[in-house]
Amino acid sequence: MKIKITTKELKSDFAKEVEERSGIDVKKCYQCGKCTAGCPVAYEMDYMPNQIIRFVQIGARREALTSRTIWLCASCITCTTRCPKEVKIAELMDVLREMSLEEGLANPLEKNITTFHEAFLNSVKKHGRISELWMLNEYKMKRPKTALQDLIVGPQMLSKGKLSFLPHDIKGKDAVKRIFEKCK
Amino acid sequence: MGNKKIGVFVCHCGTNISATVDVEKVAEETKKNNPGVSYTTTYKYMCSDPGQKLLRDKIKEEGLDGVVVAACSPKMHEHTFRNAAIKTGLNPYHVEISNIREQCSWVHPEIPVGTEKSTDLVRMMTEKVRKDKSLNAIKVPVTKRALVIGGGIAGIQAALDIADGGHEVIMVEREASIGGHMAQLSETFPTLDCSQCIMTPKMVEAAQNDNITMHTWSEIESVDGYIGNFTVKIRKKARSVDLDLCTGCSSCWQVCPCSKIKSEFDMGLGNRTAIYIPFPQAIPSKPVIDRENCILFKDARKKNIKPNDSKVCRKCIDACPIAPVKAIDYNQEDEIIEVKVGAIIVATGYKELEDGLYGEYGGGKYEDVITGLQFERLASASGPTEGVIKRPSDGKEPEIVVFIQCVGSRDPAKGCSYCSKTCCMYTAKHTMLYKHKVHHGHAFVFYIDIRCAGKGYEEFSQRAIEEEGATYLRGRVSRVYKKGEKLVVLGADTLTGSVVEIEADMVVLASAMKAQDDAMEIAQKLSIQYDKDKFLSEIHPKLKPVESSSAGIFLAGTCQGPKDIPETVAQAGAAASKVLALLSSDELEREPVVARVDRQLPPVFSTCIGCFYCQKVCPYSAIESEDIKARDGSVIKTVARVNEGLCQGCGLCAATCRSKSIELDGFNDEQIYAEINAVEFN
Amino acid sequence: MIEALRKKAEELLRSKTVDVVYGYGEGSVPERTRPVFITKPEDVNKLTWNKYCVYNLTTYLKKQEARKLGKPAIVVKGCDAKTITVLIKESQIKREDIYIIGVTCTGIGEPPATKCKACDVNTPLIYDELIGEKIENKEFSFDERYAELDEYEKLSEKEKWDFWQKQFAKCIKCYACSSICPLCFCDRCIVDKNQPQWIDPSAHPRGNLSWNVTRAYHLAGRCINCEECQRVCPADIPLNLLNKKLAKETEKNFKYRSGYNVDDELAMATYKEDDSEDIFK
Amino acid sequence: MSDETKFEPRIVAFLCNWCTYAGADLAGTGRKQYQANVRVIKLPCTGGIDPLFLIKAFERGADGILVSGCHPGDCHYNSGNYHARRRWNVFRPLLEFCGINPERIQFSWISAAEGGKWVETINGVVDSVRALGPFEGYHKINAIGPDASSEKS
Amino acid sequence: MQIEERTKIGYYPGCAITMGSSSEEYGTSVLRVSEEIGPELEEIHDWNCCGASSAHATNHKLSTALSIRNISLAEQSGFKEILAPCPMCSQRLIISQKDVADDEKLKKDVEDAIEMPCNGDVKIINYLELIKNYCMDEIAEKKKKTPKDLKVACYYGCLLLRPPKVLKFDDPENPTSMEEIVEATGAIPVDWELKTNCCGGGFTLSRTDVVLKLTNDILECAVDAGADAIAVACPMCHANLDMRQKKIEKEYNRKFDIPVVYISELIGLALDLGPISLGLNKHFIDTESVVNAFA
Repeated sequence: MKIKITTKELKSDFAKEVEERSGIDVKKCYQCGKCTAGCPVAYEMDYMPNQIIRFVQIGARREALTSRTIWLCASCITCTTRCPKEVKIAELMDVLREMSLEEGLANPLEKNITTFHEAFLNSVKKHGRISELWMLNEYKMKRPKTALQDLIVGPQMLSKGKLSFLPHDIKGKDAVKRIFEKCK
Repeated sequence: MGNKKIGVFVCHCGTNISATVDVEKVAEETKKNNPGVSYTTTYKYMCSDPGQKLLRDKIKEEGLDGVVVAACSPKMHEHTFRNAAIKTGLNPYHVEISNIREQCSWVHPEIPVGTEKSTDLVRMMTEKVRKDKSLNAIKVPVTKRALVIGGGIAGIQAALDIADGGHEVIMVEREASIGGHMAQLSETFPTLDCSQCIMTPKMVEAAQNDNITMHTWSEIESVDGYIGNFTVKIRKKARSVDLDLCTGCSSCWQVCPCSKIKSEFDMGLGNRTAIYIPFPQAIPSKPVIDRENCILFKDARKKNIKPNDSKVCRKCIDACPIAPVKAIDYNQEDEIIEVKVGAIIVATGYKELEDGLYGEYGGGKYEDVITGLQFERLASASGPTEGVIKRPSDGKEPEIVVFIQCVGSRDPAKGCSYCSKTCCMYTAKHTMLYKHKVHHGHAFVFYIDIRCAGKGYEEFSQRAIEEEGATYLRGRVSRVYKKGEKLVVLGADTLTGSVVEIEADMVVLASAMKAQDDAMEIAQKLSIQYDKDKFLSEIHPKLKPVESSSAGIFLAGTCQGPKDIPETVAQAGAAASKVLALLSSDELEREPVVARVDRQLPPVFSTCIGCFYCQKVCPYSAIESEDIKARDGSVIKTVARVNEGLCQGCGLCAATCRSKSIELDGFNDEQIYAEINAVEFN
Repeated sequence: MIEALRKKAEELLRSKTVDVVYGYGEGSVPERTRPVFITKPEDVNKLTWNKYCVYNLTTYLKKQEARKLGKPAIVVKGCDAKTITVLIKESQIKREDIYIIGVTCTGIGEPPATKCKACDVNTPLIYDELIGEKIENKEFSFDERYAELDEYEKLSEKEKWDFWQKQFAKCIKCYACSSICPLCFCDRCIVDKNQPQWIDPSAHPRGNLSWNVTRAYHLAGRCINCEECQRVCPADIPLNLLNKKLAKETEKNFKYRSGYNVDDELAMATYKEDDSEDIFK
Repeated sequence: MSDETKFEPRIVAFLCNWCTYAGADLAGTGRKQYQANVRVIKLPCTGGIDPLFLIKAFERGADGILVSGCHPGDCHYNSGNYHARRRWNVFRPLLEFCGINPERIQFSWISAAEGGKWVETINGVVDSVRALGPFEGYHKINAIGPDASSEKS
Repeated sequence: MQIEERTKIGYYPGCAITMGSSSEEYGTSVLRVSEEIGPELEEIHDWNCCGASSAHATNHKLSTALSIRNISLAEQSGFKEILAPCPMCSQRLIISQKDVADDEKLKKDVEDAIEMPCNGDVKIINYLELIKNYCMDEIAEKKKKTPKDLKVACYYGCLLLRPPKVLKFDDPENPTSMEEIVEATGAIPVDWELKTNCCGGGFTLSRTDVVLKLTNDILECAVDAGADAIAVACPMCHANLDMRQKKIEKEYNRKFDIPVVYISELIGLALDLGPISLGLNKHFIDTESVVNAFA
């Protein structure tokens, strides 16, 4: 990877943008790596969590926003909990995901994850609550390769009455829909 | 002493010795096989209070007149056990240490091997003890005056502390003014207070202190003598200005036509005249003529005439208002003065690495690649730009400044393996000074590690990053090259694994602190040691950090190794307190390990035949000749004699003497013979 | 030449310039000479000079008996004269306290002594009066000077050891070597020191090795190669080989030749920072 | 020492107090292991080592000797090691001339900071002397005549 | 302990634990236990999904608005406290409440989106807090059964504890609340190391592989510590440990067969409430051993 810094390119300051959106002072991070050390999913990531912060620090926008790491973050917040410099790393990941989606940079390799979020929110948008079966349905349609994954669990859930065929519509579902509209 | 009663005490040192040496067996074998050994024991920690008590008790109870302690290196506790012996009335030089820890138990893991070697080592020492003689400490008088070499912050602090303690101090500074590097700095970390604001008062204080005699523009010519009694020759270089007459009125340097000489004080970023004071706050604030560059002196050299006979330019002397005798004397010559002092503090400071070493950063080729000290001058309100950050090439305000750390530090390939210790902090400071002066500017710092150990230091460097917004990139810069008006810096950020290329306006190198070019010369003049990097060596890195390898000579400041101002001041204070302790007594006691020329009954008088090889090899001129005279005053024989005060006990004379008429107390012939004789391999 | 010598001796004695003249006298047979000490001008005819004048008379400068005779004039060949330079350097005599009668020499002994083969001091380098026609001193190369060592240096380690053990085995510790040596002037030789006894005084191989090595080492940078030790050794031990070996090393390592220049610093009492480091690790 | 394979060389080391002795201490502090065949005799300076000491050590049965001090320029006494260097520069060839293998007398400069070099040097001396085998020539002459350790005083 | 407030606790079940959802037994047992020992829970009218990970991972404002709508509804109903047994919900509600409190603009935007004001004075509590604050005496009082030598590994997961500075519940590295409750039921909490580790949570569908690895570590640790059962207070944790357990066993070739029970179910068993009324029949891993321990 190559990062080029010239007087011109300094004008778009990625770090500042992230800081403004998140209220998180990424400059504080001194790259000790404790976040990475405690991250349960780090082993699956393309960049370590501390590297993602590093990208933000030095303005490597593309590297940060196209990383798989931001999607693989499970939001367990272990990193934030233990960070010696009180950098809210997990919360930073939320902001980066948001920016990544906005800019259409979400890494296609983690499409499963983004699709799941999409399906989940679509369900909420439609019904006000999650209708697990329909949400699942949408997700599996969009990610057909995962269809067979839960072949055993699914029917068992049904048989235990754990998946309702009826969507849980709430009365204020229109209000919820408006929330979605206003929060675009 | 016929048959000594020798006691052998074998230390377990916890398990440091006993884990790999069967200490009981060592004691047992020693008792069994050494007829003179009347008592042996082992103890967990001989150096502990109970251990020492055991030693004292047994010396008394058993009537021991010789002791071997088999324990750690004599460098650790020889002193301890000899002192314990003194308390019992036993002369301490009947106590010897057998080193069975550093040179046995710690290096030989197998018990039988370690035990056998220990037994041998103890036997050798036992035999030496058998031949040990009582020695008495030598008393030498103390000259109650100190010499401080170097007039930087270390020298000034040390001189002030000693002067405040009531003793005379002679300070020697080779530059025209005291102040050293600290006077060049703009602000100091971690408080960002102005360096000159805290330095100048100290300089004035030193100048005004009645106990301090200052010799600027002077160097040490030679040092002779020993602790308490040094004789020092000082070369007062020809200043061409009479310090007594000169009032520092500035008339002379204002008229000097040679105004384009690069100022050393401004690190070449500003100019000075040929007759000049290095900086406005100089002390003494009286000028010196730079004879290399002055056109009058150039002319005199060319014509091979006395300078005063040259008529090329006499503007300064004409401008000098002092009458009838002018304060300027072109014909002034170097003067050598001799002073006697009891103690010496070496505070000769450091030198900033010259940028020629790094060809990859331009090797001094690019005007806008500057060193740390140059940046200090740029940022200093009294500097060539009056504190405005302008790049040297075109005076433009730099928008992107790249700071490169570890230039000449941690770089074994360039012959500098150590860490210069201050650069992390001063670079952080530089980024702050820069950002304070150029608000929209961007500071990038390439570092390997950020080492900011010190009170408030970590917070300071984090502040540079968090509050001042300096961008730190982890990696060394590989190359700096010019591209148009810009300097392209090729670096890396290993934290992200990326190559970083920055088009900078100015590059600041955090150049290493190096030993002074002539550090070895001063070390040789003082007979003190220096390390691989030519920094002067302390005698013990932990327990004797300000003592040099020569008694009575102490170290302060960066001549001993890179350090920052607080550390330097602390060390200077420590050195001063050592000097004060030394000067507080009228006479000194020193180890009686000195050489001795034998004396015999007439008609031999001495087996010395007076060939004086000893005198020729003695590094301390401690050998004198003595005429042995008959009653009528006629000389029967001329023989050698040792001056105890000068002898340092190296034994060179003894080994050179063919007839073995000269021996070293504590390591005399019989003692060494006994030790070798006891080697007895089986 | 003899006449010139006698005349000078007489003149010196008469003028009381010196009290005694150390010189060579005729021996019991023509092939021998003996040292004579002339104190009266009328005795100067006892002095002689021929190719059998092998002794290095300077050795008497250390002898109390001779010293008692007063200020000496001393007859020296070029080789012997070097001794005086060393003795001056080593504070044993003062230059002004002796009168040096140098004799030019083209070789002594029959057959000629080894030292004469590469002699570069046919005319002494130091003297007050020169007797005989001045001879232009020759120059020899380093290799020529030490040529006699070649055959021994070529030996294998074991051959060397065996050779010297055989030689030292013959030593009877008579100390003739040190008695005759003009530079063995210690009042008490190291071998006579018994507290401690560094060198075993009895004649057996161990003590003999230590003695002979030490004797040679004590002459390192000092021996002027008069070969007197070897000449007087009753056991015919080639002692001068050891001396010569040390002279070679001293010259090789320190560019120093003993007795040639009174201004040179004594090799073993000085050093140079760039002395050879080869044997140090 | 009848069995050749079991030959353990006997080394006496004469060390200066300031550099090599301290270097050997440093090796200990760093727990650097080395062969135990060495017996150390400490003197203030290598300049104070008389060749007689070496001869005596051989008489006492040493198979090899090490003399070690400060690096040139670093002598605690300024020039002691320079004088020592001169001494050994002539003494070693003399012994060699007498048929003593020069590997049996080794010299080194080891500073107080060179614990590692001490270990290497000692192991080197021990190994090279081991390769030479016992100093039988000297042992043999030691065996003849009175006991070398007998003392008159 | 304020009696009058007992009756006033708003109940926010969230999607996962309502009837007909994947973790309905949690909701069932929570309600059943509160029927028995209080405090009285009243479901918040017309609550909506908090948006969970999917919202906060992709749209902070949306996430906040969805959560705050529920808080505002509760405020309007006059609740002073909300119980959100699902830690995902409780965490989201608490964080959102804090976010709007800290950010005026966000508050305005959110109020605008949900078309309701938000005061922010309702306290959101998780189920462990509820029990610890209101029920410890009652459990002791009304406890009917004591399990025989039932060793339980209390598993907290992430959401109950983190971020600690916001949630301010228990010690984030070594929590003990659940152990205290388990002890109150008469079971024996085991000391084990991974009680605050992440199970992979919402990745159960999208990155099942990650979940399987993380849960395998957790199961191994619990079993190796000698646990007979794992107690949880989170539907996601439960889903991953219970529903995925067979798959984990297959993937990592180790048989665990360890029941994973909700803390509410354990309390219910101690109170001698019927296993079926507590939903214990809904588990994938048979809970009979736990039920029998209380026999």
